[in-house]
Amino acid sequence: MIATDISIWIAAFFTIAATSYVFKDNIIFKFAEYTFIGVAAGHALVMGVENVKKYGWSHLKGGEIIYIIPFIVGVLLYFRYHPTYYWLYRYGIAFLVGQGIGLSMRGMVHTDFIKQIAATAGPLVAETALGTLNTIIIFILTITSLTHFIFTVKQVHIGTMSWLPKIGRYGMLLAFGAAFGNTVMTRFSQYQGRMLFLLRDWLGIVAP
Amino acid sequence: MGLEKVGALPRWLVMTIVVVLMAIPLIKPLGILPVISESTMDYYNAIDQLKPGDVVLFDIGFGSGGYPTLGPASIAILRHCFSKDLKVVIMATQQEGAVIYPLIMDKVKPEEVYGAKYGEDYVFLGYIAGVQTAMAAVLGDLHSAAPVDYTGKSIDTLPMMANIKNADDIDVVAYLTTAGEIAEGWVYQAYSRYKKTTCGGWLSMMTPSLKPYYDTGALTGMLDGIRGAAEYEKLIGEPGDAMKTTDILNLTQLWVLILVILGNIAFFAARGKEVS
Amino acid sequence: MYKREIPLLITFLSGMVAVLEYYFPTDATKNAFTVLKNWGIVIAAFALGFGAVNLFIVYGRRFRKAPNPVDRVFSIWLLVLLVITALVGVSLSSASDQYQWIYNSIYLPLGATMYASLCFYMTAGAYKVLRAKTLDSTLLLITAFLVILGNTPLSAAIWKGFFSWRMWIFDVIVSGAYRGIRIGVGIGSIVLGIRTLLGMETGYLGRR
Amino acid sequence: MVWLIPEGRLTPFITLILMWIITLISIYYGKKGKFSVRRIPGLDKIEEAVGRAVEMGKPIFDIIGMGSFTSVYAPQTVAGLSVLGYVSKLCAEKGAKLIAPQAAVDVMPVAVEIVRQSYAEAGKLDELDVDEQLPYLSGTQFAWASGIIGMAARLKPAANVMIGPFWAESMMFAETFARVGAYQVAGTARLYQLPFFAAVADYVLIGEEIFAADAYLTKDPVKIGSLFSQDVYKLIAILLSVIGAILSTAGVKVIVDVLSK
Repeated sequence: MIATDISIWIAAFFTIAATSYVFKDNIIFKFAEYTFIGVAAGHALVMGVENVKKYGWSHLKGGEIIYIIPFIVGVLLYFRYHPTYYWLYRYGIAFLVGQGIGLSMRGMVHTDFIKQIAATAGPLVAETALGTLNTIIIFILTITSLTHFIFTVKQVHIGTMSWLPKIGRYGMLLAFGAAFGNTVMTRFSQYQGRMLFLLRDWLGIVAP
Repeated sequence: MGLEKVGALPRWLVMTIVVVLMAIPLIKPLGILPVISESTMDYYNAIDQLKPGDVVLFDIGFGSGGYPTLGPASIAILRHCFSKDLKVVIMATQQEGAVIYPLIMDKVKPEEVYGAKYGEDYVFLGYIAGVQTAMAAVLGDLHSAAPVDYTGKSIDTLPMMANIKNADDIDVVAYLTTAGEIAEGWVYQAYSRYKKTTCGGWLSMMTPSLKPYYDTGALTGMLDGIRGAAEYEKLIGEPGDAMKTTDILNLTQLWVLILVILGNIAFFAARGKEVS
Repeated sequence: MYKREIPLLITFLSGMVAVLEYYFPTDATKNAFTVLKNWGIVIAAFALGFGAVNLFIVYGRRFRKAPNPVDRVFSIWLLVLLVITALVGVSLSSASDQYQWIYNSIYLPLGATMYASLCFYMTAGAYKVLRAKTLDSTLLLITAFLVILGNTPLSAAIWKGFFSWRMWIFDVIVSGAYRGIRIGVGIGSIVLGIRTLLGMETGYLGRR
Repeated sequence: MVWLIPEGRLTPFITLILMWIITLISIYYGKKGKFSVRRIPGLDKIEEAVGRAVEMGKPIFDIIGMGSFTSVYAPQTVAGLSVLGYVSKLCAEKGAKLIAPQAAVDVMPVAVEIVRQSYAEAGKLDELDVDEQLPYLSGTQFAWASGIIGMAARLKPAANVMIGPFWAESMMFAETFARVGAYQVAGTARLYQLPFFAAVADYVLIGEEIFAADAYLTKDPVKIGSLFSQDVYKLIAILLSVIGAILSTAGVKVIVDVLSK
């Protein structure tokens, strides 16, 4: 049974409009894109205001006066657009960039470096023959793809050694093929979700 | 040698066939059940082995872009949690998470289906800005990081939050996201910093670059896009939109394979002609 | 002094506190970091408004100066939507039904469909461009083909081997190659992080 | 607990300290010109692309993506600008027509300056028409993508170089330029977009190769020094893995144990 809710009709219009650029770039799509940008920026603003209220103001109201500092630094961010006092914006950005790097760097050395080496440095022999073969292939691909990214040590790329980065490159291309296959599935499954919306929620052809 | 004409189908026809192939299985479902992969099983087991009253921190780390695939996955995971009488603390590290939450809860219906009450069995903290800063803050000291829930009501008025103060009171961290920064962020904060059992789900295009975390045990479970979502729906025995969407993959992906074959036949036929 | 050196010092200190709290989680470092994390949320919330301000600057100018009238109408439409979304969100809160109505009718369909329609591009790409031209593209094509095949439940129903091939490609080739890539990316991010915390990489301060 | 360091964080802590020290030493010696970056094959392919544009008398595109200097992907935009400098120098010398559409308001003036400098050094400044060759298309993703696709379909370029940060629009670029028959050299460090470039481009620079190209072209000592330190860590990772695997297979788990301290 076809939808009667105006919200569903508007959503259907925008779903079709957002698909139209694929067939031919047109003004309806341009309208959809400008609408998307406006609403998205408005939503970010709303989330910003609510977060400041929920996580800043509630502390201040609770008597924690020290939370006035993030308020001041937060307001200073907007001096970015000021012709002469633009540099005041740097205090907030510096704090966010520093904290962001600190939070990821501290864990990254553990999960992206140490643990990955520990996994590769494990035994090459597994219970089954296939398991052993797989472990050896994983080991070779990890080592060779690493050699591919060595740029200042020339010996790795000369003579017989140069086979290592070559194998590494082939391994990565095979892996990118798998990633490409999964990306095809990602984009299709996203649009198929929209097709489900159009045929079920909008036109009512498909049973709920 | 008219074989190269095989590669000359007009562009609009190729795309229109895609639309048609998407509609057919929706009207007449093929109903082929997906095979369960190990990573989805691990995600499921991480939650299934919890006892009633255990706490799950669930992060809605996606927005409209991920909704068609990760929406159904969230519904399946939350249904699983409520069916086991777990306490669920929901938060959002992606801006749109705050407005995705009601869409998910309309489908899960915790009150009607599972008798779960807001404030006693589940709570929604809303969107918290700062990505990894938000994760580290909530895990470090939840009441200080998020003193109020998404409606602005103080956390202390919610009974369940009395004994959920920080990471030590959380048993499993489960998240779904479309952003690499969020997927990696939970590995660095929930697993590396606070040693939590962490399960991550994302779009399948992200799986290759995040699989090393699952392989080395940083992530206990992993949901690989719509495939993972459909498998999870099958595991909890409640077929939903993920299974319907996966059903369509059968025709559209085969059409892509046919096109790759036709394209290459035409390519080699044309090259054969040039050579001779 | 306070234009560059103090912001760089803030970057270094806020990064260091995060690293210290990870390796020396004493009560002192934890309590200090808790306050800084909560500040970080507030400052990040303030930064959410940048998008809206940028749009007002760019599209405000385009509305005044753009030669073709369509651009001007779309520019003003974008800003009007931004303001409406922000007003409804801030005054009635993002948890209100009216705000949810705006999201369900406009933002959700556009955000969900805009990127999903790339599946049509990928179809055209697979047909017109995915060729076994060079060794590189042939390798990539092999795994892409097998993964797409393995991703469809129908193929697994016909012969379980398609599914186990697809899983083998992911469990061995993807795991091996991407472990090397992940180590490389990890190392790159850590070194870039060290340079940024020490003030050798200052792009984020903005150029003036 | 070892001096307050929790279980399993001693090795990461020592590793991080060593990384700070080795990185600083490498940058110090980098400034003394002790290291050099090898010329990655990608740069030869770019030279081939410019040669093809000259032969066919058709333009060559150079797209550096829509990233800005304040985004977390700024290093990739900087790498794209270095390659733009290289491509514009080759175009000025060999007389190929360069088209470099722009998307980021803060990056555009820097790009124009780089191209103008290359043409000035080759004494061909009069041949450069900045408005036509470096147009500002748009800051919004799909308007930027459809703008470039329109130009590509109209101009039918002989070649296309895409180095920098790219998002979902990478698929649209790669597919359109391939369909128009352009010889493509593409590279990005955003992992999710690499499969498209690898599938469609004639040559792909994988991930950090774009930073190696940047360091090679600019000869920047800090970049070369830090690239050397990264190579040291990769070699350490390889050595530990190889020795560890051999010992573990023989039943001696010392490396794995130390790494999990």
